[in-house]
Amino acid sequence: MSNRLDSAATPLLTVDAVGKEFFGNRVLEEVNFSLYAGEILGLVGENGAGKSTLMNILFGMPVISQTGGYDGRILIEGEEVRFSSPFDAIDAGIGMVHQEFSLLPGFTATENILLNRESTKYNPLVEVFGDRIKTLDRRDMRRRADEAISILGFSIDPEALGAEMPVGHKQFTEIAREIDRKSTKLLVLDEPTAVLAESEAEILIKSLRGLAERGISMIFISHRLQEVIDLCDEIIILRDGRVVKETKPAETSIFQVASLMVGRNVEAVSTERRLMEETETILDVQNLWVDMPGETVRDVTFSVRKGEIFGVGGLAGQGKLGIANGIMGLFPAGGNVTVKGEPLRLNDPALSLSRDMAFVAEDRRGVGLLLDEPIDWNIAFTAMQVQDKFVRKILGGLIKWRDDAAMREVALDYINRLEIRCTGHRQRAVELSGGNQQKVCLAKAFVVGPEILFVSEPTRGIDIGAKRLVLDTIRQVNEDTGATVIVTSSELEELRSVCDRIAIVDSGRISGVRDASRPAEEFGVLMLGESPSLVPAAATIGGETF
Amino acid sequence: MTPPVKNDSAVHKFTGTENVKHFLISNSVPIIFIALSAIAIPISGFSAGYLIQEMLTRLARNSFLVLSLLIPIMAGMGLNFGMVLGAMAGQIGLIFVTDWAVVGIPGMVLAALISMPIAAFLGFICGSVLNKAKGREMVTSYILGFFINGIYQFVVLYTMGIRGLHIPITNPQLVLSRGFGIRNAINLTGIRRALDNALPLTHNFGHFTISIPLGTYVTIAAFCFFIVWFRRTKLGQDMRAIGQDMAVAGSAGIAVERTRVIAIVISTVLAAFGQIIFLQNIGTMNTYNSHEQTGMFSIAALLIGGATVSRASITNVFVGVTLFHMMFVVSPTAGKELIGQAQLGEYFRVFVSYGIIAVALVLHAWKRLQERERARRGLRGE
Amino acid sequence: MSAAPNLGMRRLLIRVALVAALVAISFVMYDIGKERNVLLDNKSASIDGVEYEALVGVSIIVDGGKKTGVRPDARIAHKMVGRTHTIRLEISEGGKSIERTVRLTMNMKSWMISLPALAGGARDIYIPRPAAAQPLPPPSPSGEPETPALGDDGPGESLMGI
Amino acid sequence: MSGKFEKFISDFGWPRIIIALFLLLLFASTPFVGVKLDTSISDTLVRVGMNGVLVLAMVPMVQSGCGLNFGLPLGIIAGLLGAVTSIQVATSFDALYQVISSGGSVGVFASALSSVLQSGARGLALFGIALAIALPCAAILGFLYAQILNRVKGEEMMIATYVGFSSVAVMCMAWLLLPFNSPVMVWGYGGSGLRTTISTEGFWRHILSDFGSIDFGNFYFPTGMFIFFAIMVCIVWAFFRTKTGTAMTAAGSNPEFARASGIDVNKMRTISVMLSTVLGAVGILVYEQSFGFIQLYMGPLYMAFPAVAAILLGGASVNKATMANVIVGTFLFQGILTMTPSVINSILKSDMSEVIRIIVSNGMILYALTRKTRVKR
Repeated sequence: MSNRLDSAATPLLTVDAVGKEFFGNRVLEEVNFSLYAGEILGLVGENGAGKSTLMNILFGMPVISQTGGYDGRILIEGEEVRFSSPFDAIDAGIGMVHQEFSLLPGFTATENILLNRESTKYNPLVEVFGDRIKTLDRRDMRRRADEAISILGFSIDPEALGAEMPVGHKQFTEIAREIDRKSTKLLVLDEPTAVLAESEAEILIKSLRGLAERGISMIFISHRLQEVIDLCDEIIILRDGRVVKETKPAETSIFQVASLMVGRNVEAVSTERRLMEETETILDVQNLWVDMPGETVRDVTFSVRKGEIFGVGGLAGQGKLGIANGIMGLFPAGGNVTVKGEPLRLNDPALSLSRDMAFVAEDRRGVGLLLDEPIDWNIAFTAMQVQDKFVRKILGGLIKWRDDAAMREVALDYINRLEIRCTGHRQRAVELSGGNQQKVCLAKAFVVGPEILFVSEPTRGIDIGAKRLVLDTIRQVNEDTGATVIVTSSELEELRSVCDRIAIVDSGRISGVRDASRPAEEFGVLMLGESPSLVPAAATIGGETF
Repeated sequence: MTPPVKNDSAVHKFTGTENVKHFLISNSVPIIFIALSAIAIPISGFSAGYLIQEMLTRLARNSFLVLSLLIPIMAGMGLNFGMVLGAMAGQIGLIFVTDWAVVGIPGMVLAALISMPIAAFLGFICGSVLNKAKGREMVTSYILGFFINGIYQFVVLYTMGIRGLHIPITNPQLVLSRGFGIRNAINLTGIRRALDNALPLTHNFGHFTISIPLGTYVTIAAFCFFIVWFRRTKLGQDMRAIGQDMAVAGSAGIAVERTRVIAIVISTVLAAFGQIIFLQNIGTMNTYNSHEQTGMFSIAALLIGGATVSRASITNVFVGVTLFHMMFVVSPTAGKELIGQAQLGEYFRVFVSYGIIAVALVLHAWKRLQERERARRGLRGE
Repeated sequence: MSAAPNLGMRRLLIRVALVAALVAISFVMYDIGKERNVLLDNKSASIDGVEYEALVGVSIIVDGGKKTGVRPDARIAHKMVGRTHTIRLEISEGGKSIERTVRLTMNMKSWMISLPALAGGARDIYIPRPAAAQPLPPPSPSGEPETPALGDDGPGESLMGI
Repeated sequence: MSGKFEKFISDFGWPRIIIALFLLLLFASTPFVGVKLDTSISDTLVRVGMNGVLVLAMVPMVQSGCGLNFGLPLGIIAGLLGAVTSIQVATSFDALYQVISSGGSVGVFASALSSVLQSGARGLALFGIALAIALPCAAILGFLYAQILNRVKGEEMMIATYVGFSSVAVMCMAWLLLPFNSPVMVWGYGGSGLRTTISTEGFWRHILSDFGSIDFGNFYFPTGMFIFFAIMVCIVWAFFRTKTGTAMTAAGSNPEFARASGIDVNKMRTISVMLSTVLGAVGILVYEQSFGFIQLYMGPLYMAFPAVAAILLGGASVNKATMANVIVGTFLFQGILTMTPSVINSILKSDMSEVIRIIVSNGMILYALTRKTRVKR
């Protein structure tokens, strides 16, 4: 199927020693691979492994050029190209199908497929007012749409409106749009099957294979390893920005790919594993569902012991972040949650906060901070609102006067305790670096003096140095105050280095809870939603026997 | 080649009752106004002939202006409160034409030709300002209307007519007694009803005769064809795309900002022509007031016709103008009959004009909030 | 819209031509639509040395309009739109009638047509309009406020008139 | 030194500096154009006092993220209702006083009130009554207005404008129908429905302005009104230093943050709208006691725009406003409003000032609307 063998043909795409650095944070390093016409390349890797950055480079996204460009070379059919905008990439024949749909709800499938490439009829006014005055040739547009749909092999009603299409059809319409673009030689698909049902995914795989036979080569990014193995000619496994392995489906197995994706030698810093004695349960969750966009929790049951650091891991979009948000009442949720023995009514943020729970949100700039206000406001705010701290009661509590002096004091206290680099307690949060902003969010939670502390994605978008400090602070608080901490993170290594037990969430359910000391591969398998039976009895993985 | 697989999930068809319910909801506003007029007409005691004649003249007078609102709505820029700019340009054209005493249809065409570059320029300014205030187009165009009105008054009230200055207005009836600045009330004798009487058609139904301003209706029909044709051009399609989702249109390579400016320029120029047709029907122009009301009454009329901030059709225009002006004619007398206060009817119709816009804006914003809610839930694949 | 260079040039020419056409149209419109208040004078006048007597019992029809009598030494004003017009003189006694087409030029400043000269077939029938006797302005609508009615604070008060 | 100067410029903002210099120029040029400096200063101060509270009414809604309150006429209507009712009360109790003095017996409360109304404290009592009626009306109207605004987040300003306009139109009908019969207010011939402008002479005219006013030569300083304005500013300033005030500021600055900290964002917005409407009611009463007339019917229609322009001129943005913005903005805006007619007209011999006012005030609002509201880095 792949014409890799006839070495005479120059590869359609060659990626030669490509690397990328974001503000001193090495994201991609020495990536090499080549792709021939009509070949499908599978690209797999954990979140943050650099997949999307690689695609952004390939597609000439402005975010790359704005942050200092990339090193290394990209060759299309042998000559080097440097795309300054997505339109250059499109002209060079690269089509991109993003995960979130870019369809116009009010346009029919035909109009969506031919967006900005509609076939038009000439009329004399064009000489005066330019080409855009040409009238649309609906019949020809319908013909082109039918042709693209037939190539796809999945019959979509060309007159159906974007908004009324079932999810699967939307995905196919987007692909049809790229196919209609005559110049498309390389199609990049970013998790196309993530939202599809099993049956639709199979149909998509079949039609993609049909496309390959017509000479269109593809880069297929997916977390469903089974699909990658079935469809792709080549598989590239990325980890921490480096190509860890380039294999063919025949030479490998799902299990091996998963372990390579996840299995990373743990940094030496993981402290000795302390033995958690069986203390009483402080938080018990039964059949929790949370309606959070992109992070739906369907049915989660787990319990957390007092004083424990409990980790929640899993791939993006599987629902791990939904748990903390649901319990804190920020998104519509249901099921029964008992805190310190008493049931907690959900969907009421104030009530959750009043039950001595605190939450460091994953979306720092969006939810975690008042960017326009100074640091002391940010740190003292939640405590003030929930526990009337930093407030002087006047006229017997009728008026609660904001005590700026107390706020300044607590802010300065946490500034040196957490080493927040800033020009003073009145500096606005927006002017702080990512790491310092996260420390302010942590301080905001610590001030409440919670018994249960939820921390989501503590180290996202922070430089390496600050990551270590943030994790140590969390462990420090747990040891000093005995507070139970629930850390949600997509960085498996961090969870293993900080937590006592880790629960893995896959497609809205907990696929398993393991002690943090278990080998990384075990978590990898849980993450990928493969049934544990896949783990061969005595397989050797990366030198460790099971 | 793998044979195309017939997919099973047929798209959900609307059942009968749902269709009727949908129709009622989306046209709730016109239905209310039909009911309102049905009550008010008998009370007001106007004869059928008078009402029909009144409606015909007012339809001719206002339709062009209301139609000029369609294009910005199609491009997703909401109700173009900045159409006042076009009205001002039209009035400047009329001032020159009256000064030069050019009469009849040639006078109107000349006024239109003079106002076209002015309206295009003002439309360009309005478009670029709106591009800076994305998401807040309507309030910005509203305030821009006042701002440009200030400049318009500066130009018309203080520069026109001064001997030395570049804008020579010699006709004494136009200039204020103090030697410069244009009078507030100008008599457009030259082009009064020029277009209306271009193709005079009177028809008598038994006991009353109706004169139909055919010339204007032909112009309006031409404008409707232009809109229908324009919707089928590539530019029209681009505007529809931008109206739906600017980000998606932009990523497909459509020049979003440029297209939005073009939409506003077209709408402003057409508003200028509309104002000329409007004033030739009325016969007199008050230089400093008549353009202010045009924006608000046209938008109120369009909304009464069942249009919304994001979707408007030609039928909405005609239904809206008829219902709005029916209410406008009938309510003062109905008010007098009911409570003996003609003034009450006057204020009632002002309330209805403002009220309908407020209601339409609230409904639009509320529905959009809910759609975003439902879309988010839909995305989760419930 | 990446038009090839020559296509661009062609388009540019067409657009310039269009703008020129628009300007031309506006001039034509001005020309056709210009309304002039022409005075028809029935006093004895001497043009180029030739003496023309005032006509007695004459009535005029302009462009087939209605007939109006002009007494000798009297003068009537008539609105004329556009350039060319036909003036028909009918003298009651003697039944003589003369018809003549008159072309008003664009930039004629002040013109008054001397009927006797017209009747006498003179070549130049225009005599300077007496500066003093400006035609009285058409009655301006009564009661319009001298200075514009600007609301105290708001940009405009009147809401009723549409 | 220059660093500090730059900081002052960037804080104060270029538009404000340009207009401040323009205003200074106007004041400086008064002697040359035959305009008396002291009268113009006192005119400006009077107008600052008159409009101050109306501009202050903008702050709560801007802070809570509801945007500029183009629906101010709603508050103004409540104020007018209070003003008109207070005059009605005065007339009926005066009539009652005639009855008492001619020996008729009347309830204790009624006679006490009517006697108070005859005494020196008549003005203050009536102003008090006007406030007492206006505030609850404003609170109720504000509450209903808030329910609408909470359903249309993101498009508040345009909807506020037209809710304000339609409520003014409704009140026009109400003025015709409400059963007021005090001869001072009712149309002469018809006998039903209120006049368009009603003089507050003999009721509470200049009640605040004349209190301890300094008046020598033709310089008049309405100390009472400024004290009242200062009190209102302190109240609002204090409110924003309380716990609820802080929560409201957070709700405006980042609603998601506020929600995550257990704040009911909608409740905060409702409080801010009610506060804004109440301040609007108080503001119009202050305005009318100094202006001397109550303007009904279409009077309040465009009253929101000068207040919005003033606070923006003071440096407020669409989601942040401070007391300094109110004071600086009112002074600058009213300064221009009073100075341009006298100075410019005498220079150019024409009434150009009206046009300049329209251009400056709407220009300011446009400038603010086209500013990106992303967080200033």
